[in-house]
Amino acid sequence: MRKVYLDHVATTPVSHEVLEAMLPYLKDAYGNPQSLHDWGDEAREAIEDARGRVASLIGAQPGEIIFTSSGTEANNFAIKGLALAQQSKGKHIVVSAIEHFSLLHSARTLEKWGFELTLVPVDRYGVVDPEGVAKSIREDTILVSVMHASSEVGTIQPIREIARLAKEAGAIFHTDAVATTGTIPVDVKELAVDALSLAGNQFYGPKGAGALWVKKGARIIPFLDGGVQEGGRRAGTENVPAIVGLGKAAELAKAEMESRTDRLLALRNRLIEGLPSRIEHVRLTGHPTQRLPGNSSFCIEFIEGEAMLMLLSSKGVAASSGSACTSKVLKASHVLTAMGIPPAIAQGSLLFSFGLDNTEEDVDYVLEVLPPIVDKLRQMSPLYSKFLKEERGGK
Amino acid sequence: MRKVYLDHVATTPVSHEVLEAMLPYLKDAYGNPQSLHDWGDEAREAIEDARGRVASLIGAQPGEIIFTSSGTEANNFAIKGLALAQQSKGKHIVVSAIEHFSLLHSARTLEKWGFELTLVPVDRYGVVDPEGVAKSIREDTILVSVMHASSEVGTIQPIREIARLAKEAGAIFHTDAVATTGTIPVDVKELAVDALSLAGNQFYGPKGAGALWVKKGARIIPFLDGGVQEGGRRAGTENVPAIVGLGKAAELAKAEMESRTDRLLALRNRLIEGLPSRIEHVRLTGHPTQRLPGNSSFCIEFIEGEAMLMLLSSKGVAASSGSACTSKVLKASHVLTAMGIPPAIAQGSLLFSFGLDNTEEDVDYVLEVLPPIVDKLRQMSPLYSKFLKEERGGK
Amino acid sequence: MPVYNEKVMEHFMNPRNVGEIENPDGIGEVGNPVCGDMMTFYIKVDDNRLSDVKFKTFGCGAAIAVSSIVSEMAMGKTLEEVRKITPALVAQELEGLPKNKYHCSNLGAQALNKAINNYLKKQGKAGESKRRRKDEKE
Amino acid sequence: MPVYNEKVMEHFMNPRNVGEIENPDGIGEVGNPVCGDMMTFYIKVDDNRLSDVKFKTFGCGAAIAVSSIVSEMAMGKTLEEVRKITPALVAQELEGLPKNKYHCSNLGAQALNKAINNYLKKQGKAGESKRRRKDEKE
Ligand SMILES: Cc1ncc(COP(=O)(O)O)c(C=O)c1O
Ligand SMILES: Cc1ncc(COP(=O)(O)O)c(C=O)c1O
Repeated sequence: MRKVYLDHVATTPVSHEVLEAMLPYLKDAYGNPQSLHDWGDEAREAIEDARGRVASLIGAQPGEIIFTSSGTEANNFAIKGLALAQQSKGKHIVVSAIEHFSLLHSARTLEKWGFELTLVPVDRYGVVDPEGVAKSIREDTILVSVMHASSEVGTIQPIREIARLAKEAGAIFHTDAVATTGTIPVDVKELAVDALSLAGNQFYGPKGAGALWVKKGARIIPFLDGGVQEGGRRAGTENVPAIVGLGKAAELAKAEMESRTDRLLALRNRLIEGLPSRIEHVRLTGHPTQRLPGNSSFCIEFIEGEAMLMLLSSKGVAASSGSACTSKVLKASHVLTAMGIPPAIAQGSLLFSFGLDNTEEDVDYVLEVLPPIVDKLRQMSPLYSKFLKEERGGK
Repeated sequence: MRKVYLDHVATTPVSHEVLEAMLPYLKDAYGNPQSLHDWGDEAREAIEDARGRVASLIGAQPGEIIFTSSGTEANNFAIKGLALAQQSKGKHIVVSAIEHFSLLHSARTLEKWGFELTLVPVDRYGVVDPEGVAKSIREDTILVSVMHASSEVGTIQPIREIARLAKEAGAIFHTDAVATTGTIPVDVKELAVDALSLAGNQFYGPKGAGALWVKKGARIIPFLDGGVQEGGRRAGTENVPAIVGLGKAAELAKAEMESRTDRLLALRNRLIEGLPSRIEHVRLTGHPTQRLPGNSSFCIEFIEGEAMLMLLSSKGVAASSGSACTSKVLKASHVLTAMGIPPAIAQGSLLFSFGLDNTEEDVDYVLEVLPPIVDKLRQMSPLYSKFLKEERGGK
Repeated sequence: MPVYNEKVMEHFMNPRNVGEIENPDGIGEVGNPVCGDMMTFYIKVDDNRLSDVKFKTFGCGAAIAVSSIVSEMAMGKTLEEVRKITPALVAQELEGLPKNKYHCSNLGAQALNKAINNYLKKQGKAGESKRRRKDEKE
Repeated sequence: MPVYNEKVMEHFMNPRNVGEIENPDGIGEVGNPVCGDMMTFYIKVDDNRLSDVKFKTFGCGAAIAVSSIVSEMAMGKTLEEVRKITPALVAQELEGLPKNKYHCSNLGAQALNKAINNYLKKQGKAGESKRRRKDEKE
């Protein structure tokens, strides 16, 4: 059976070159970067090299990069660390309603610690209105965080403008760029942000390495307490192989970004254009043009996402969904909800996310296997029969 | 030149079998365990397998294991998460004076959050007195944490007894078993603890995977907020390859523990017995018998640790030291200090930690190269010339 | 490690008794799309037995598998026997469900029960109206 | 990426002028083992120039390399020239030191200065006692 992986938002494969770069550090070069001997020197050199590569990808200084274990840790660190460092100035923070849970729930934890939180809404395309952010900012607002793009619906936010307004109002500005870094151009100076989260497993690096970039001079309270690794800002033995992999992935992403984007766009557009002619009652979610190159997210009406995923999986196709049933907590995606998509329709969420391993044939295969799946489930769906009866009745 | 790695406390190499077990998850099996398709199923199966192996190593239930990115994260999570979950009962915590910084500094952070902290002293062998712990416990003590063993001086603590006293007094008991798990028998039921930290890179697993064991029913507040991974207790995409590696390392450690201990003990004892006959004014630090099998830690009088490490390194030997000069913050090891070792002597700290890759020849090599190094530095040392003059004067 | 076991998967992939019954003796609808799952059961009753059971389900794999097995478990049974199909029995018949999907087995049993209630209510009414017609004749 | 550069390593591995001078003209001791490093410089002065410099150092690699280079920088210089050996110059001569080791370059310059002060103080006293002897003769 054909196997087609279209779930690159969940995680990308590790590219061959990245694994090759990592392997020495899983074998003989096993030293701890803090050690004072050859093994330590070798490991230290490797992570400083990687730091340079990651910095170069986002237009930053190497000394501003703090390696973390994941995007989730980078977001926890950013939100908690920046807020705690600023709390003498105020205790109000502003984040968008569609942030990743690692950011949103960190903000909720701050609420438990006595901070106040304002969520900024999005429009039906998932776009955060810069003026909406500006209006949310108060005298005591210390921190604003808006993601660079949502991996779920692909919408890219006008970060530069939001950052400018936030900073004019005297707040620190953080952006979660986990979904964008390594995929589209991310330059901290161009975006004019103060802090930025990224993660390697979103762009062909390994799981286990992310980073928080914090602008030189910005204060942050460490999240992981302990040793003096990462300039005293993030304790714990450095995950050398994963950091090396992240560095290599950053280097490759920088070199190949344009050609990658072209490939992804072609695939994504082929699907976005092909699907509506084969399946009725499909909506594209997210912004039609301001979206991640590999992202094609839909709501297929009258049926539910998990069931679609299972039937797709039986045909060898891997995708994802923001339906309530696919989430462990059985709630429909807060992103779709915030975009005003009615719950019954959000249940039909289906997300195909492309990567460099995909081909046009993969798209065509989806276009071939998905319609009968949708058909089968609609034949089973009481919502669909009601719809048909009403339609017939209406005519 | 001969290369001899005697810094296994810093990190162990990844064993060949462990790397073999990890590789598929760095290649084709790159799925995210949360995904609903074959790639996800495969990854989920792999981490649940690993969970079983880790649980089996420490006599726990798989559902009680929470994977983390490191020992440092496990300690931060334990101390902060357990204390925050109990704070309605009281705000006093008790930890030993020789805890690893990841634990000690987490406790210091709790102080900033309004908790009170009592440090329990150790004797000159680095042993925590159970009665000392019992005396520190107050009405409002909610949490006691004492490490299972110090990797720095090797002393193994009477955890079972300390845990019993702590729990009789109504406190939750956590132990940092990062230095012991996988090296000596660790059984959560025998130790009768409530929570326990461990890390794979201490026993031939990879960097990037540790675990916190929390006894079923014990409440803990998540440290990393976000998704519902690890039963909602630890967010972030699971580092599948590293977790698989940790699992394999646990399996191997369990199967080979006795034979490993025998080998390490033989090497360690050869050095501990051989050194004093070749170098004068050497002290063994830590407990003479209740100590980790691979640990031989000394203070070499009149000279400083970093200089010794550098000269050892020039002979191909990797070791470590707790001297002020080897620490980035230029403070002598708090462990040696807590044991009452005078600062000038603590400066001569030198730690050889053995692993499975070492041989008797390695020990003999150290016994051969270390004496001239010590000689050279003593010839340079004003403390040594003073000592010689006083000695001559005294005679 | 698939989320669902083979039995659940088999019912999901090949659900029995999908569809509607024209002029059913009872209809039971539970859930709503806002919560995630929605099931409609149709029954035909002959001689106090379910002579036909059909369903339509909007929902996840578990919801569909539960609907299928419930329809199978109920088919041909007396109303009293069907009343004894508890969520626990449904889950057991499916050889287990993931924890966060237990509620689907409730839905299946509930929908079927509702269909029976609906049948009994109609019966009652039918009985009444029959009686009324009888009365009128008398 | 070694902690120290090659120049530092070279001085650490082969420190110049290690030892003591018997009957030195000046001794300067700074630091103490509690803080980590301790240096003792011995100087011999001829004609206002350091005709010999020796040191003993207890401390880390940087402390030893600093002592070595300071002894080399000072050798043969006039007292005034030696006074101009600042910590910054020492670090520069070593082509850089890790940030947390800068203080070692201070120690080297300080110890040397102390040795000169000690020499001058003795000179003063010696001068005095010479003068006194002269006075006595007169
Ligand atoms: C926008 C965004 N932020 C943060 C994360 C968290 O990343 P991780 O689960 O790898 O820690 C993700 C994960 O996909 C993401 O898409
Ligand atoms: C006793 C103990 N606890 C915790 C840690 C922290 O481990 P890591 O630096 O790998 O996070 C160590 C590290 O060596 C340790 O020895």
